[in-house]
Amino acid sequence: MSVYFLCLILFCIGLYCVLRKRNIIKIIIGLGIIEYAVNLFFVLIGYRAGGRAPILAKDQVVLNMVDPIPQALVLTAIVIGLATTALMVAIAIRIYEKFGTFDITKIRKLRG
Amino acid sequence: MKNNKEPGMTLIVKTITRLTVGLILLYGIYIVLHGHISPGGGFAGGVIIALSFVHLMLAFGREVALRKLSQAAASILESLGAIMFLSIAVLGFLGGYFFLNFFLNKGRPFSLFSAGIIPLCNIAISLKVGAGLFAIFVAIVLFSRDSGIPPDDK
Amino acid sequence: MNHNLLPLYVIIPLGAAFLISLFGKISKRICDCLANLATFLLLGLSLLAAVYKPSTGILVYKVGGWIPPIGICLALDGLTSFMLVTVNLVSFLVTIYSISYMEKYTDKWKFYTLFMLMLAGMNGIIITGDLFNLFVFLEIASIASYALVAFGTEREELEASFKYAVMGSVASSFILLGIALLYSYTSTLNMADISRALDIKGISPIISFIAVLFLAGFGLKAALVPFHAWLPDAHPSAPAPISAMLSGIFIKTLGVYVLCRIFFNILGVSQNILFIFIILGIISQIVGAILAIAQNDIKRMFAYSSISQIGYIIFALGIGTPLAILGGLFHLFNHAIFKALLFLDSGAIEYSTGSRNLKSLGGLNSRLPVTASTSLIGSMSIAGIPPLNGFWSKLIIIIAAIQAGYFGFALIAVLVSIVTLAYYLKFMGFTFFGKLDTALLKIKEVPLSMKLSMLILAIICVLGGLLLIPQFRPFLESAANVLLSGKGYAGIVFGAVK
Amino acid sequence: MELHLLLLFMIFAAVAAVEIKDLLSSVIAVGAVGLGLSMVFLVLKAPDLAITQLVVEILCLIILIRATIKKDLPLIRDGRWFFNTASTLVFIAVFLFFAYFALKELPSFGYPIMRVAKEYIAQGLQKTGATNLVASIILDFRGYDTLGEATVLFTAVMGVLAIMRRVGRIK
Repeated sequence: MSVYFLCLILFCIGLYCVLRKRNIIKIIIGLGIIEYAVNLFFVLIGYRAGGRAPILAKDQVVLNMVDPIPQALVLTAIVIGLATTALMVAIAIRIYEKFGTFDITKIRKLRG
Repeated sequence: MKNNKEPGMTLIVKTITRLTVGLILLYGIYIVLHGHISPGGGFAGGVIIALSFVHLMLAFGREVALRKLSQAAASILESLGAIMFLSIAVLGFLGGYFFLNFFLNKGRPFSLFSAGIIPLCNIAISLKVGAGLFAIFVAIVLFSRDSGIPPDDK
Repeated sequence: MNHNLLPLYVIIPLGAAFLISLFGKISKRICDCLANLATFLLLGLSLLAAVYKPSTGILVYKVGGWIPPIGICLALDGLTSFMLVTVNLVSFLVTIYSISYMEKYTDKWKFYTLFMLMLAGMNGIIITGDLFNLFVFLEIASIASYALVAFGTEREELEASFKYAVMGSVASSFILLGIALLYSYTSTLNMADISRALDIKGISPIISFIAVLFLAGFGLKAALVPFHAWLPDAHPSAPAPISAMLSGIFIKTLGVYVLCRIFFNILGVSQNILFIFIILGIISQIVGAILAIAQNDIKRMFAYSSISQIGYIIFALGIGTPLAILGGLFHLFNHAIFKALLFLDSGAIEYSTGSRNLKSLGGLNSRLPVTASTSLIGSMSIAGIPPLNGFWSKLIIIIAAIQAGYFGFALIAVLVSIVTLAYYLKFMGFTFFGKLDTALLKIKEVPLSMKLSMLILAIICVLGGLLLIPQFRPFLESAANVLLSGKGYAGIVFGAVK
Repeated sequence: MELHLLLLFMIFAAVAAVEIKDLLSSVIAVGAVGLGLSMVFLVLKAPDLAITQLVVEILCLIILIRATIKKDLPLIRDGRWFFNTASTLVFIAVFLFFAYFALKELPSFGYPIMRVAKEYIAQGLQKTGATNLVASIILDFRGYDTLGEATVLFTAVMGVLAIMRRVGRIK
């Protein structure tokens, strides 16, 4: 329970960064933190106390394994996060080229 | 980029890169091929393969890296990987279902050639991920190099 | 209709996207042919799905041959086939339009690749029966749309795209967090199975929390009013075919359809949730309409109008009676058609005059006869002038609101409709009537492919009311029935698996 | 215990990443969050994720460093700075408050229900032949998801290539 809550605090730090920071790179960083927090939450809910990694070994009976589904899903989510970050960095670089700044208040003024 | 005559970083970095880059590539391939029996798989392996080329590019400059794998080739490889993965999925129709693991004999567990379509999918994914991420990196770096954005400040 | 056809809705656009990325560089004709062929096939398949209904009302396809809670399943029921027809009809006409329009941009093959990926994402969302799979396809569609909004790579487009990408990513994180909570609570990802597991567990605070997360996430994608800030920047910045896709079907698939599916069929609707829908719908209607009047940029005006019309749909779904849901879905279909038409018209105006500012246009009636007449049909239809299709759906929604006892809200809906008429009259007046500017004397009508798709959309606008006659009505009714069946969805899906 | 420590480390690094003025330091701090996450995955018995997170983090870091410029940010405090920050913090506090009640309903940490997962563990090896159960899920039981995931990456590559075009319109 306390672990879940710490994870949500991480989520909120990312949210605060996205909502309040005026710099494009900072916003991308905030989104990254949000993604980390959600991925972490997904893996946390699949953890089983004293469990083993979901990889079978020879001559061993399966007794107590952590839930493999969240791990498979988070693998997908990590790649999705990477894709989003790459795309946003590309947009940010183009914005810097056109406006000469990373500051969104200035960008808004320049747009007129 | 201190001296324009010789692109890339210093001699120390280049020598170490020359030693390690092959190993990194090999490790990536190992991770891909053993994806179904040990941790890892197509994505992790593909990213490592892409990183080995990125490593080459950071150390030696873009000409050397792009001679090994040009952007157009990366783009084509990526599309090929995507089509390969989709065709493996569509081949499942042979057994009646989309995405069916259509190998009847799944092989002996714990050996390299087992688990039906899973290793094949891993190879297709790694091709796609490796080539795709390298293409992204090249696009971003080439752009910032040419258009006056300081790419890095050393 | 054979159930083996179900994966094709995703395989065709994906295959087309990969092939275009491989061969499209060689010649523009190849991408035109491939893209149009793919959307044409998809349109045919979705009409097939709408005409040949299975006797049980639902088709379930087990991907990989795994039984649903273990594997992923695809489900085709009345609502699915309704959405498939809407999406693929609009996208087919938009690809025809793009043949000429996208000549103005460089690298057409990248456009078509992203377009097909976005279409694959939308079709995947509609047809899937698995919650996480829905999220994955939602991300495909979203990422493709972020890139397409910035396709012109000019200042405003990049800025709009960045804003859209940030808000879209936050929405996706909320959705993923909701899915994680739901997975932990029910230990399954199949939508029907979740619905059944929730029935067993009963009501608890966590369901409300998940509902709020989903409402925020999908509400952001649907641009309901407290979450609408990205839409007026993003939709006008995109190339005209993409504006038509985004406003016409994208916000409906990612927003309205998924909201309906999740709230009606999985979480179950209560009176509170329906009332939240009504309030959000009414606020969206009013805010969208008021902001639209003040605009001088054609596409921006249409974008605000989309917010207002999405408000109508959500309002109708919130009323929750059979008639209201029928009207809401009918309005969804109609709005897809006429908003796509209007955005394509705005693209045609921009194509020939190079401007989309109302102040600098005027008197185009004589120079662009086809664009002018189709715009007239589209504007009158969205404003609700009989006998065009928009009139019928708005009429049904208002009647349903009165029947359900929401007199005040019905009055607001009527007033908003009048405001809608006002700003579309402003658009028509400033653009097509009045004095022709001397600078615009030499302009010519747009090429054939653009005219063709605008004309077809206008004809559908005129004939749209026919969907209400008894021969065609099952198309809408079967879609409404899916929502009305509520949590019976689980039983229907599992009944079809055996 | 080590889990709590790692989480606190991640939170600390995240606060640093958000509040540091220098962009390069900020990016490096976010790298620390990612590495912490990778270690947490290892503690939580998810080696596949740990490997993937590690390599993805490195790539993300390289791309982000490429995008940053070494310039201090002016801290803009317009008239409504205090009001906006306060409202954001209130919003977050409300969110956490409701989240607390929702989290109490979840199965307690370390004891998931695993209704469907049991079937995967029981049948995975026999039905798919892969000893790595995560691989058997992502590529066989839920292979369709992975097709989507690969497509997401493909979409991002196409999107980056499209955005990085030097000329958008033919004049």
